Amino acid sequence: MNLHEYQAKDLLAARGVAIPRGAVCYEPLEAVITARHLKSEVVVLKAQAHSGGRGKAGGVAIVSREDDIRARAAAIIGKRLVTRQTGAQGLPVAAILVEEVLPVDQELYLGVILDRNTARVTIMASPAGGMEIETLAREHPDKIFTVSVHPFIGLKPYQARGLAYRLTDDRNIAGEIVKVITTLYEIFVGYDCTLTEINPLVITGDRVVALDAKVNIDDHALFRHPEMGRLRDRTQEDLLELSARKEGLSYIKLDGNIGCIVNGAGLAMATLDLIALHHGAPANFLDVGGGASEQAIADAMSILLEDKRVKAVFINIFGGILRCDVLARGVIKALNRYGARLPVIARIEGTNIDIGKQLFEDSGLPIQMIPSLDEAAKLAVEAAQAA
Amino acid sequence: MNLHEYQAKDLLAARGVAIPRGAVCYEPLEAVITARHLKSEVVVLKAQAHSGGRGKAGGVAIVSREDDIRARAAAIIGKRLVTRQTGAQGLPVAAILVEEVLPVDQELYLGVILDRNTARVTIMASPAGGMEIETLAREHPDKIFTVSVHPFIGLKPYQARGLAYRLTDDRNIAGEIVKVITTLYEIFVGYDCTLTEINPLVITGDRVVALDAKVNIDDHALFRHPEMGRLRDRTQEDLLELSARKEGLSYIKLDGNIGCIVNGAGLAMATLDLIALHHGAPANFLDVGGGASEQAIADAMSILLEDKRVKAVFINIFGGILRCDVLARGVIKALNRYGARLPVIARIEGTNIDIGKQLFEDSGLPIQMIPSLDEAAKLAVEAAQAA
Amino acid sequence: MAILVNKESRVICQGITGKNGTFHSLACRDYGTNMVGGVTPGKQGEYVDGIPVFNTVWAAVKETGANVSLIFVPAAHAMDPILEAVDAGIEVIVCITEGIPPLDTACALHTVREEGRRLIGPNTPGVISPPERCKVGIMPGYIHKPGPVGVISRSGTLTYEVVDQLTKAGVGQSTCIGLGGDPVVGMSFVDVLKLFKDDPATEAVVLIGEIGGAAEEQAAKYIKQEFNKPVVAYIAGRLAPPGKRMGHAGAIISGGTGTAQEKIRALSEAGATVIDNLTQVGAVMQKILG
Amino acid sequence: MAILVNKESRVICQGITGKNGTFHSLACRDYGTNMVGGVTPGKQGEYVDGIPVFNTVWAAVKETGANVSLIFVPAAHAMDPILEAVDAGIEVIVCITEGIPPLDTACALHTVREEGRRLIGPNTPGVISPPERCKVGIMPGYIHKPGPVGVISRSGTLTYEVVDQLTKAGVGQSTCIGLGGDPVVGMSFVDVLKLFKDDPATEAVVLIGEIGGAAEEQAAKYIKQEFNKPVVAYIAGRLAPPGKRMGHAGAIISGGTGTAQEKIRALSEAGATVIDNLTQVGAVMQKILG
Repeated sequence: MNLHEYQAKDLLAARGVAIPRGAVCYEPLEAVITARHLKSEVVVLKAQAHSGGRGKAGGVAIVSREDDIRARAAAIIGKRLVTRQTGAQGLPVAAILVEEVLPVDQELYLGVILDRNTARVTIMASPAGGMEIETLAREHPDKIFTVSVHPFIGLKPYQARGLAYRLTDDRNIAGEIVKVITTLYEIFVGYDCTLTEINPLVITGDRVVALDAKVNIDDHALFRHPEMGRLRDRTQEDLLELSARKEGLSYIKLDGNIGCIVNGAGLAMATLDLIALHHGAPANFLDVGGGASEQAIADAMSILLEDKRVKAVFINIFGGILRCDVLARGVIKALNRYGARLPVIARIEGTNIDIGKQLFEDSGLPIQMIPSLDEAAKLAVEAAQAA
Repeated sequence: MNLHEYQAKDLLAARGVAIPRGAVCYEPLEAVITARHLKSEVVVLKAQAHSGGRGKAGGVAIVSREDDIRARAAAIIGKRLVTRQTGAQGLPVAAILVEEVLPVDQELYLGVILDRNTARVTIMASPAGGMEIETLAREHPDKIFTVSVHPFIGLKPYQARGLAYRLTDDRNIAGEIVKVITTLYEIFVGYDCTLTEINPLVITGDRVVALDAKVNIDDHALFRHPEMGRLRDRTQEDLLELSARKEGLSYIKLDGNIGCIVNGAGLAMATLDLIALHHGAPANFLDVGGGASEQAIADAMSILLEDKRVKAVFINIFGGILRCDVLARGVIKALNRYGARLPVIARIEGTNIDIGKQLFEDSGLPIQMIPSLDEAAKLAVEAAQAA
Repeated sequence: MAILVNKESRVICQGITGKNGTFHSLACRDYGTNMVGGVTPGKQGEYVDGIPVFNTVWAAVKETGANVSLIFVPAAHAMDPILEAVDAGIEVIVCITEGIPPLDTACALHTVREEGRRLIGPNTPGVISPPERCKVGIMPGYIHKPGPVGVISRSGTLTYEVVDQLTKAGVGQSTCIGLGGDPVVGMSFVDVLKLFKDDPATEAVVLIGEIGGAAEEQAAKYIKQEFNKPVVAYIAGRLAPPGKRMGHAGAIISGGTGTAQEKIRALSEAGATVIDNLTQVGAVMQKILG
Repeated sequence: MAILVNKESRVICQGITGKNGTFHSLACRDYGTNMVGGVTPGKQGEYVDGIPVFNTVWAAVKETGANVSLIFVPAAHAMDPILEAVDAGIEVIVCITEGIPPLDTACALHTVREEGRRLIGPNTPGVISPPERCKVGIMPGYIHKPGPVGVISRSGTLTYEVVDQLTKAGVGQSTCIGLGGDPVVGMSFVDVLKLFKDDPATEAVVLIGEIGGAAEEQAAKYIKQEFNKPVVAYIAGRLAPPGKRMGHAGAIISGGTGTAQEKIRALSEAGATVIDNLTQVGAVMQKILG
């Protein structure tokens, strides 16, 4: 789960990290008033949407006192922001962050991640802030300094100090950076984040200020941070993905026309790959998981049947914990409700396979059962193309 | 620093550990009223003093409704409690804890210490509570179960569970014990204790209740627990020891008549031993420490000169960080103020020894300087005996 | 011989009295696994279809000599039983639980490594050695067949698919291991490859990877430098869009790294036979073993 | 040769710009110690009488190749510099600071041991090797004299007293180590005895113990079983009343254990020459060495 920039900055500010003066605004008029109150020659308007690359996509505007701030704000608020990360449909922008623009002496980078290899929280710092960490890693790997945090000891002051003095020689600035690093780390472990990042952290005079901030929280740990769950902005997530998650399904919309139902994330990914290999295009990734109930299967099926883009349905199940009879009952339930308007190709295998097959046969529904996975995928592609 | 039983119980109760109903009472009448409110057939009156063995010393009284509670309370409150730990003068008792008496199914022992050998916090539990842990360790070492806590990981639930199921097979009781162990550990590390102990923890029906509790806090860590410092009961400490601590000195009153001033705890202990070897009796342990100032030395000297029991003063200094000239100035200052009524034997060695000697000689005070430590100790003993 | 578990393994189940714990403990025993006990605090003295239950892992180990543990406990408290197993001396810990917060796994894993134990998972189907009739996990036992191929995978049903193909092609398995689908897991491809290298029962290996992380690239490096048996590899997730988590917590492409293309290239260069079409894995392996 | 420190040791001081740090860094250098740098965050580029100052131990180690550190920092923050020294690769850490909360020391010590380093102290005068002209601590250098006797002690001035006696009796020292007066300290008597055992420069050892804890009893056990050089021992605190802390945080008799009598008996039984009269230590050692 991602937080908006303003939410991330609120977390930082509440812990004493300096952020630019400003406010989040939901109406163009609010932006005008906020800008006036800031008494700043220049202010910045930043679209609040869960995507990087907002600047290049027109989601960030630097405006001066003389500009028509209301018009500039209106050009962002209420529109959809299309960046290279969002796909063609973009993301809705309900609010902008209006902030003072500060003189910048130096732009720094600070980020905290969980390193999969070492299984340790790792803090990254760079004196070359402002560009994305991936670009930085590619172009200036020598300018990224890291410390690895012992999982039980936690971040020690000397580690934060060690990083700070790689970024500056100034004792006071270093002291400020130590505080920011410590805070960013505390937010990371305190809220089970997958990423906390300040980019850039700027040195302006004798202060350091977080100009932008990212806080992404691991969904698996939200149960112990209910207050963070309440910060979730559902407008930034796909409706179908949301409703699937409510049913305990894992669903991701793709651009094709073959609806897929698979159990297990790995097999689901492999199924997409197999469809592509046969020159088909999957409409979705859908993992019903190991312990899905008949109702969850019916819900999964319904999601596909409601999707106007879907021209054929491909069911690929290797029953383990999930029994094939449970699967068959769920599929039949949904098809009976929505009507069998689409070709359905099913390849089922594993636990209770015989009962599952029998249920399909007895249902009288036009479900094609194909034992060979390869054949089944080929057939699904052909069915979708024929439709 | 030690807490009173009622203070230790307050800490436990605030964290959800059950303690007997009751209240601390400063007047016999208060005890009567409290006992009445408890609506208990039998109540216990417990002297609040920093010593073990209160029961055997008459500091604990079990009284019934019919007894003259006021008289029983008056026999404890305001008196001095002499136990085998307090020395002949005993400790003042300003208050008693008046508590209900509970039916006891089983008495357990729980204690937390820092094990010097492993440098780990160690939790001790025993199904044979009620007796002192030293007795238990001597008589039933097989009935003491311990777990050692990783300093960075902290106490894990499975460890507390492991101990709890050595004490009981009952799932609910075990769950309660786990909570008590966890709380006792949290108090230990949360307040930098040297000991936290519940003895006995009793099983009474389906509850576990802390009948007695001890919390001793490390003086070196009090700086980070100012709220605990405020719980210190100075009436339980020797006045001279208190005033010495205020000056940064380490002073302990002993029963003899030779006042000692030494730098360094080890040398100070060795000096006492040396005096004893020559059949003398030291009046005190006094370590002026490594970095003592002239004033601190003068204060230390004053403490001895004010002590009516002291018949001779023995100064044993091996100057390292503490310079002999600083020492000499401090001693001279105090002697000039109080008058040289006592024989003073000085053995000084180390940094700036020559200046120190010269200062003593020039002072005109009757200070005997003896270069040999053995000789000096012998002379101090003789001087005290002659007085 | 087999790696990690065998017919001598003495297996307990932490959480045996829960629904999943009971079901799979019995399924493992049915397959042939030497299930010697289970742990549920407060239930010592009870039995699960003849399997004795203990209050603590410590007690279970003392009474049964257990050295392998299968963990089914809620994700919110999964760190504790892993640490308990380590403390009690368990050598191989198989954690089925999914949805454990990764920072908890990271903490537990630190202790596991420090004490020189093995953690399989979390979020894994477990490990099975058909020649030893030993299954410690939730995979359907009947699709397996004893034989010379080691299988390592980050995914559950995808592994079953591959195992099923192998078995139908007449190719049996020595040991099959699910590493687990989380971003942080105990054993890595390299850890398992090292064991397969020294395992006389294993003649070839199927490696089933997926997008996210760099575990496959590290495996490729190890295969190139040290591994001396044929490897057939398949990587799932070529169609996955960057930034989207594909079901598995681990399966996410971030910042241009962790793509299927990179992994396929690395494995190919290392000499592995990388298969594009999942359905061909069994046939290819059959051919390699001749 | 000497143990722990020698003329090759490259020593830094953490807290060098503080009053004590500066004074003792220069005193060590005057004695002959190879003081290569100091650490005070924010003061990199400055010099303390020619000794370069660095922001971090990491930077100091990188620039100077330091392998020994002398720590003077306030007790409230002393855990951090110890961990920093370990992280930067320092092998021998001498922590002079007194009054560190014991739980902090216990935490730092865990990491020191895990990484295989040596911590002397805290609350120690430090370590000195007269034959190597290397002093890392606050003891007065001039009372020492090169020679064959190793000295181990839990106490500061008591050590000076004994060293002074040895020197005046014409008996020099190989290495003198203060273990520190806190209840939890880095090196123990046994740790140092093991080093003395293998040190050809050490022919005999003076062991100066005191009440509290069981370190002397453990030393006795080791001496009995493994140590092969003469040991002269002295135990301070025979008059100490139980339950009273005798200055040192470590010097407290609790629950009838840690008494001088127990320690004296254990050491005597182990074959050490236990001296009752402190002032005789020098003379006895002189006699033993003949």
